[in-house]
Amino acid sequence: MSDTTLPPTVAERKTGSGALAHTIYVLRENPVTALSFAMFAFFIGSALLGPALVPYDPLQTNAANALQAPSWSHWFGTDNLGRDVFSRVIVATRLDLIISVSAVALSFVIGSVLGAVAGYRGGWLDVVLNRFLDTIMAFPLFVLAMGIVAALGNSISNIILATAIINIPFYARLVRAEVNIRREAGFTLAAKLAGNSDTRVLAFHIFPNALPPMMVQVSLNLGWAILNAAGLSFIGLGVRPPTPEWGIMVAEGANFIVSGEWWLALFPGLWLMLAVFTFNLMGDGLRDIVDPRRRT
Amino acid sequence: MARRSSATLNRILQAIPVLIGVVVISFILTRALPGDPAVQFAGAAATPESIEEVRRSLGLDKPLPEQFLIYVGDLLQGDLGQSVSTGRPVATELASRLPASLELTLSALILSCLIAVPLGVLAATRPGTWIDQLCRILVTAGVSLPTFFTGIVLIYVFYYLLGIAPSPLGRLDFVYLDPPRITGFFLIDAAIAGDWETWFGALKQLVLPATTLALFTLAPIARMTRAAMLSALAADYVRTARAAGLGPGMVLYGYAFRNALLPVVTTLGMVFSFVLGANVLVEKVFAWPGIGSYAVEALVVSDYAAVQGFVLAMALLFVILNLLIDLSYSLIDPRFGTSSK
Amino acid sequence: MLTIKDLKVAFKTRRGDVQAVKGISFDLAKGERLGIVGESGSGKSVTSYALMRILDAGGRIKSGEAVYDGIDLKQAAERDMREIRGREISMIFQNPRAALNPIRKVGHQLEDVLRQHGRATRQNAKAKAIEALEAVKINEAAERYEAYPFELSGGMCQRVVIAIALACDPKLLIADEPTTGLDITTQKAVMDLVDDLVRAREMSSILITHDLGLASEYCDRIVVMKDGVIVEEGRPADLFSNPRHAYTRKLVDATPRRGASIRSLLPEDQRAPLAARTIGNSPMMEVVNLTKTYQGKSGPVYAVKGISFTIREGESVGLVGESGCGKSTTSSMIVRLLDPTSGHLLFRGEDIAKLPSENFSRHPLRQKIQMVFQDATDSLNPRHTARQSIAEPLKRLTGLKGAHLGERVEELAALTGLPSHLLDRFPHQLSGGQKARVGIARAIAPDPDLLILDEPTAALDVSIQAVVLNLLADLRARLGMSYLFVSHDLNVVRLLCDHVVVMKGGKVVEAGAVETVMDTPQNPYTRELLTAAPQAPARKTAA
Amino acid sequence: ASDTLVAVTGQTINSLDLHRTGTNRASYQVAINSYDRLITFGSKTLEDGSVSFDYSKLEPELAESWAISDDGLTITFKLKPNAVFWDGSKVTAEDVKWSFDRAVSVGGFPSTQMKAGGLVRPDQFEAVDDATFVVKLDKPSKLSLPDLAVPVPFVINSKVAKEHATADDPWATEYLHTTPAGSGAYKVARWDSGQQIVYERFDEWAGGPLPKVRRIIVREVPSPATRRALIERGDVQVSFDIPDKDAAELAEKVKVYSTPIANTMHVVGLNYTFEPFQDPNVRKAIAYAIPYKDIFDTAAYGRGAPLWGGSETIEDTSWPRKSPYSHDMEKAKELLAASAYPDGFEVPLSISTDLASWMEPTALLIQESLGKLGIKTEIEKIPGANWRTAVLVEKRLPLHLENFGGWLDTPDYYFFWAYQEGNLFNSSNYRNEEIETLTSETLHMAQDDPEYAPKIKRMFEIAMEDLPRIPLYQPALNVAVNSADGYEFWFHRQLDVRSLTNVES
Ligand SMILES: Nc1ncnc2c1ncn2[C@@H]1O[C@H](COP(=O)(O)OP(=O)(O)OP(=O)(O)O)[C@@H](O)[C@H]1O
Ligand SMILES: Nc1ncnc2c1ncn2[C@@H]1O[C@H](COP(=O)(O)OP(=O)(O)OP(=O)(O)O)[C@@H](O)[C@H]1O
Ligand SMILES: [Mg+2]
Ligand SMILES: [Mg+2]
Repeated sequence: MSDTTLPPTVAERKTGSGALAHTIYVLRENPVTALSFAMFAFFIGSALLGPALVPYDPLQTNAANALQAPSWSHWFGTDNLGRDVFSRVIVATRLDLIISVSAVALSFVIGSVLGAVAGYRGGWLDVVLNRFLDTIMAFPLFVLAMGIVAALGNSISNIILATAIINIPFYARLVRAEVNIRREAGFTLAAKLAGNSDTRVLAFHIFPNALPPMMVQVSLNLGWAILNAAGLSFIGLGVRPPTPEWGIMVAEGANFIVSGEWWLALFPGLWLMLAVFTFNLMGDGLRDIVDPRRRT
Repeated sequence: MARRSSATLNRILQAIPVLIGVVVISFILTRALPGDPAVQFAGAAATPESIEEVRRSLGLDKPLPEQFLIYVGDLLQGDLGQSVSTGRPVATELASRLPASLELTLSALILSCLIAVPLGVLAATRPGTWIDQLCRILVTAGVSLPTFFTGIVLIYVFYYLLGIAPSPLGRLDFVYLDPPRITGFFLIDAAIAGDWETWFGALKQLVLPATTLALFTLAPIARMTRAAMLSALAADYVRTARAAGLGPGMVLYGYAFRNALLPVVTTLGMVFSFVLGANVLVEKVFAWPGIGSYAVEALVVSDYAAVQGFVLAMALLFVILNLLIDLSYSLIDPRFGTSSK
Repeated sequence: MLTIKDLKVAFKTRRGDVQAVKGISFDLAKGERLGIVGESGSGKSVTSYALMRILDAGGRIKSGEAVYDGIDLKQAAERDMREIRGREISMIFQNPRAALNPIRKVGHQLEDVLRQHGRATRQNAKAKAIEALEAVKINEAAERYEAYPFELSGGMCQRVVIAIALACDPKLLIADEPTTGLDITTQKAVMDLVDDLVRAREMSSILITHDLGLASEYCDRIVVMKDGVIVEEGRPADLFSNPRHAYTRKLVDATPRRGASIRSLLPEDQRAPLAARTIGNSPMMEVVNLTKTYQGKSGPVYAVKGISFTIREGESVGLVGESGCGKSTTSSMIVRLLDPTSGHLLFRGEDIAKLPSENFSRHPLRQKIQMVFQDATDSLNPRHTARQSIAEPLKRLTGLKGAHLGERVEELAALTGLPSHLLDRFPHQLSGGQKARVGIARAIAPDPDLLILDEPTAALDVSIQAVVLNLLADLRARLGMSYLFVSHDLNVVRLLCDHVVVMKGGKVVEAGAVETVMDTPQNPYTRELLTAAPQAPARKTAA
Repeated sequence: ASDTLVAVTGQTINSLDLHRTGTNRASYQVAINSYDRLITFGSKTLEDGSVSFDYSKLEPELAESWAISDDGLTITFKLKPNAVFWDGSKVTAEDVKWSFDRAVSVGGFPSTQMKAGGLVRPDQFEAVDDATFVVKLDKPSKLSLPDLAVPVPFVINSKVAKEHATADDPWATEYLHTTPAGSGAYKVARWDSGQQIVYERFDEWAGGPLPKVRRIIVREVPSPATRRALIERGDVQVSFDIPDKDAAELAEKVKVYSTPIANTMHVVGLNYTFEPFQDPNVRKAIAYAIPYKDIFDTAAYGRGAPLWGGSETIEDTSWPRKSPYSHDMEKAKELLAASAYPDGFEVPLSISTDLASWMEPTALLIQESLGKLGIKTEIEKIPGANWRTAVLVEKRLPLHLENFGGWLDTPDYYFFWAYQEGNLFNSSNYRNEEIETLTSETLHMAQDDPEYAPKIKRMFEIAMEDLPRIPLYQPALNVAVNSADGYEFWFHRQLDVRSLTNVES
């Protein structure tokens, strides 16, 4: 490391240090990450355009055409009411993404606020929060979600709420730890010296630094949220019929596997798996993107 | 030693507010459940009077705070109440079902560790290579499937199509008799009784459900092992060990791995409580007589005492689990309970 | 005994191959003590790792030769290398605490090595390990055998590391900055110990350091490295008193030493005369009976036990003492980041100790008292560019906005010698010296009257330290600020300060004008500090 | 053949004592297999060759014979002399009295069921001597004797039970809950709640011909897919109450019995408290809009019996009977146009989570079809625990699916529960003065009474006109049997294991 300053190198000028360039760099560096982002784009695409593009009305029943195996006219076959499984799978993308993204967003926000305040203030606040989180964690999480949905009714918003609640401890813990180690960091003190109030220091200086590890958590939770909804469907607490949703389709289709109508569960299952898979694999990439230290 | 035991005692004290919280929340949650247990249990063709009578006999006619006080009072005497749907004390019921769940969960975790930990170590020693990526994709695929789906597919393939697996009928096929109950764990009880045929029978029944759960837990364990191993391998003391000429096995396992174990143990604890939750679904698929399926049944029929008992049992288990983790921590890490950790 | 010829080492990285060592050659005779000096990143460590073949993944010896005692280290099988490591050549590292396995008893770590090399059996391993601990003069060796690293002090940890390195009687010891992170008095004890052991066992040694004083004191011959090549070598006396290569000269000049002036640390062509400054008589900051007591887990910790001193307008006061004596605590209280337990802080007569630190960020005086932190890396928000970091206090404290703000930032960058194209980089994209400049620019941005500098150069190379110290001296003259300069290095304090306060255990043991204290120390502790510091060689031609 | 037989079911047995509060329906099988009643129904062979109970035939079980007094108010039973309990003690009239007293005293479902036969108070029962037992009725009823053949009035070993009775628990419910004490064909060798019940044959059984199989295991397997795999692979011999779909498909591989359940209908309930349903045109429009055939094919896979498209004229008193409605969208539109709601309205369509297997496809098809009329429905899935409360107790669901079945196989009995105001299964809050009187008149009237048939026909007419319940189809009870034989259908929809036999495959 020399003290003489180098003029910007050619390479630097070409790629720049903008966020977009950095994202492209992260994607290019790791093929698995790139793949996961491509798949994510595909899911977003189906969520946005899917309903307009699918060949059949996902709700249209046709008793005469029930339980048809996959064919050219019905790529993924038809279900017990003769509805087109392919259309249902694609149309379900939007709802599933909404469920997982809003559940995660909700727990992200609540967990961040709780964790950040407790981690920064410390003291009794911290103790109280920790006990509270312990209490939530002491419930078997899936059963807690079941209980909440059962108690409040199985609407989409309650499924989201239940999923969010069981995920809050993960975020709060993470943020608490990340904030705590930076509470006395040099740049925190420097921010105070620069005239920032405690709230500003916390919100604009400390908290953003917790983002990279949180991105990994977010990606894992996006997947869990969908699985959670699927599990609730299996117990009978999923979204209301006839709304297409992967979890409910897999849960209902699962009972048809042994009788040979494998496509009912397989295709929604495959989509669900791909989505969870995509979310999980995206984690490291997301982290690298929000981490300026990864910029070169 | 004094330091460790005081740290452990501290942990136990910390658990008390958690347990109180669990008691309160589970009480509120059950009361918020829809459905009227009195109607449910008055049975078919019940008249309004008989429903009222059932309500009275269940103590549900009293105001909520009073119900809560009665519940807490019973609880303090070790009485978890009586499940209305099974008519048996919740405590007995849980005691008979808990070993089934634990046996399944533990077998799944052991299986998962046996696969995930070496995978994680393998990936950590070759970061960035195709082996690393393959491990990542493999374990992520495992966690991407809903457990009930995996379970049914496994049954379909290994039992229905191939006929390799035994019939998915719970813990033991009916050709065997339950081993004499000592621990409630069939594998252990059968081994104690020296009844290897039953032992093998119980093992066969365990394979599919345990695999289902294990697939689900590979990812967190493997990921954490990899991360922890990576940072341990990059640590100065590993360099010192290598510079001192220690063999690669000693460096990898005696030095790096033992240090990496700490975060892995923490993850294991989390995964364990996670799996206990996921059990609910797997037990349903495999007709496994564990507490997960008990809880679902109870929840569906608003069986207050049973749900509360289940939640409380799980919370206790969670607290014990944390104590065990602390204990293993204090065994692995001499710094446990000091400020340097 | 060791011959290195044209050794080249390269690392595979995201941005292609990095040539860390670009062809170096030297020999080492039996019993010789070789020193390798050079700035950070010059390839010192990589050279030694290459010899031991313990390079990180991605690192590899590209070409050249390294022959030890007839064995080709480059070609030897991994199994043979394992025999060589520890038994023939061994190493000690910087940061001794991290170099030991935190969860294994130190005795067992010693045994691992002894048994690996067949120096001990299961039965006698313990005895041998205790023996090895005794050899490094650890008192109560038998008890220490059972200790974990976290139960030992830094100095003791380094002794254990040395014991491990010497357990199997190697012929060559490589010490890679063995004393960074240790107190100056501990440093001396450790270095003396190593030296005694090496001499007693007639071993060869290689000491890697960036401290020329240390090298000249403990080495027979020195090679100077820069950017992966050796630029010069020779006996310490010759090399330092008469350096031939410009880089060596720069290095020697930059090392603070008795009798040097602050400008003489810089290369000759950069020694512009210092602007004059005036020291007022009126006190700017009066520290009166300041105490701080922390509520620790095991009872109260008395970090600062009632200290008093005064900083006058325009004056620079040095605060020195060993690690843990309360320097940082004191400076945190003065800069109002920490509330004192008792005592007064009179800033131009106003007692600011009464204002709670939480609200001080909105107090008008906030602008007047600023601070430069010890660790430049830690003190810059990793998510903010240099520009954002410097602009932050301007926005908050002076209310500058838009174009004015941009101008002012550029101006500050120019003032601190930071090229403006670096302003949009993130901290990790800056070198240590550049980060230090950002830190200083940020601190002087709101035009403070009192600047507290908490070991601002501790993490920097000597030549960068020289530049930073000069920058501080220039700024002081131009902006008329007062400094409270915290350091553990008396030689540095002497260069910059007018007045010095020596602390020990939370108390002031000696205070006075710099020259007086340094030349005629009254307190034994001050004397100890002064003698423990290795004496850097002076150039004959030094100004 | 082995002397063990394994049956699987998706239901859970939660008690061994039918009289206990909270005992679920699946548990009734214990009362059937392990206890005896005085009398039982006979059997008949149906057209498809399967065996079913015969409501018209009463046969002895514990009673050797019985006689009804001329005024119809006293029934005298003579007990079989060789009837013994499992502990070897004789079955006495005292035991019968204690058991009947218990059934009318414990309250809840057993008492309600006893009441249907006019059995209300303990003083109606008298043990004249060890072998003679007398039942006195307040008024003669055709339902009294059949009501003694349902699972409820089973005979308990009162000596054993009394030993375990306490002041708090005079009927020994705690004890009998887990430990049956009966004289039935099968002793309970073992019961693992939530897992299995193991029956062991009682060799001295006097109630009927000695069963062939010594040991019968009934395993609970919640997952229908798993149950299907098990029966198909022949690892179990009986899979009880399988889904219609499996029944349709398994029929090719194993023997499947699908018996339309006596006196039971799946219906659409139209709640009269919901304003639009007070309009007869709306009700009829809905009745014409329902795609009956599609529902029968997709929800029931053609199992059971259709209940639509019947003739307008009512010739007989058989029940359930086809309604005169069928799927006709034109007619439906006309009717709705003629109603006060020509543009339709919005209404939730409620179904139960527990019964989703038939309710959900049915609801979806109805939803779609009503949508075409302009009637917007949102499907509301109500958890099992809440379902009874909402649909039967509070009767607050405007549009819902329902499936009452009467144990006593007479139309008046069905009408009593489902069409008379205030009764539990009248989930539509329906009230019609004529129905009220007709039901009361016919309920106890003998079926061969000349007035009976005309009154019943009139009731049918009104019900089809007023349409508080639109019949869909008569569901079937499906049982798959692999390497076993002797299955008999019973109105109580429980597995009677006594007749089962193993067959060498
Ligand atoms: N694992 C690695 N991958 C890539 N480059 C590396 C790696 N290790 C070292 N280098 C590079 O090799 C060069 C020499 O590093 P080395 O550690 O030998 O420096 P040093 O002289 O020991 O410095 P210091 O005084 O800071 O310890 C540096 O430029 C560094 O960036
Ligand atoms: N938050 C705290 N809680 C308890 N004790 C503390 C705390 N901060 C510092 N101390 C203790 O106060 C004493 C003085 O610490 P301080 O950081 O001021 O030392 P220092 O002179 O700056 O040392 P160094 O040269 O290592 O930076 C030390 O013994 C330290 O352990
Ligand atoms: Mg180095
Ligand atoms: Mg300090």
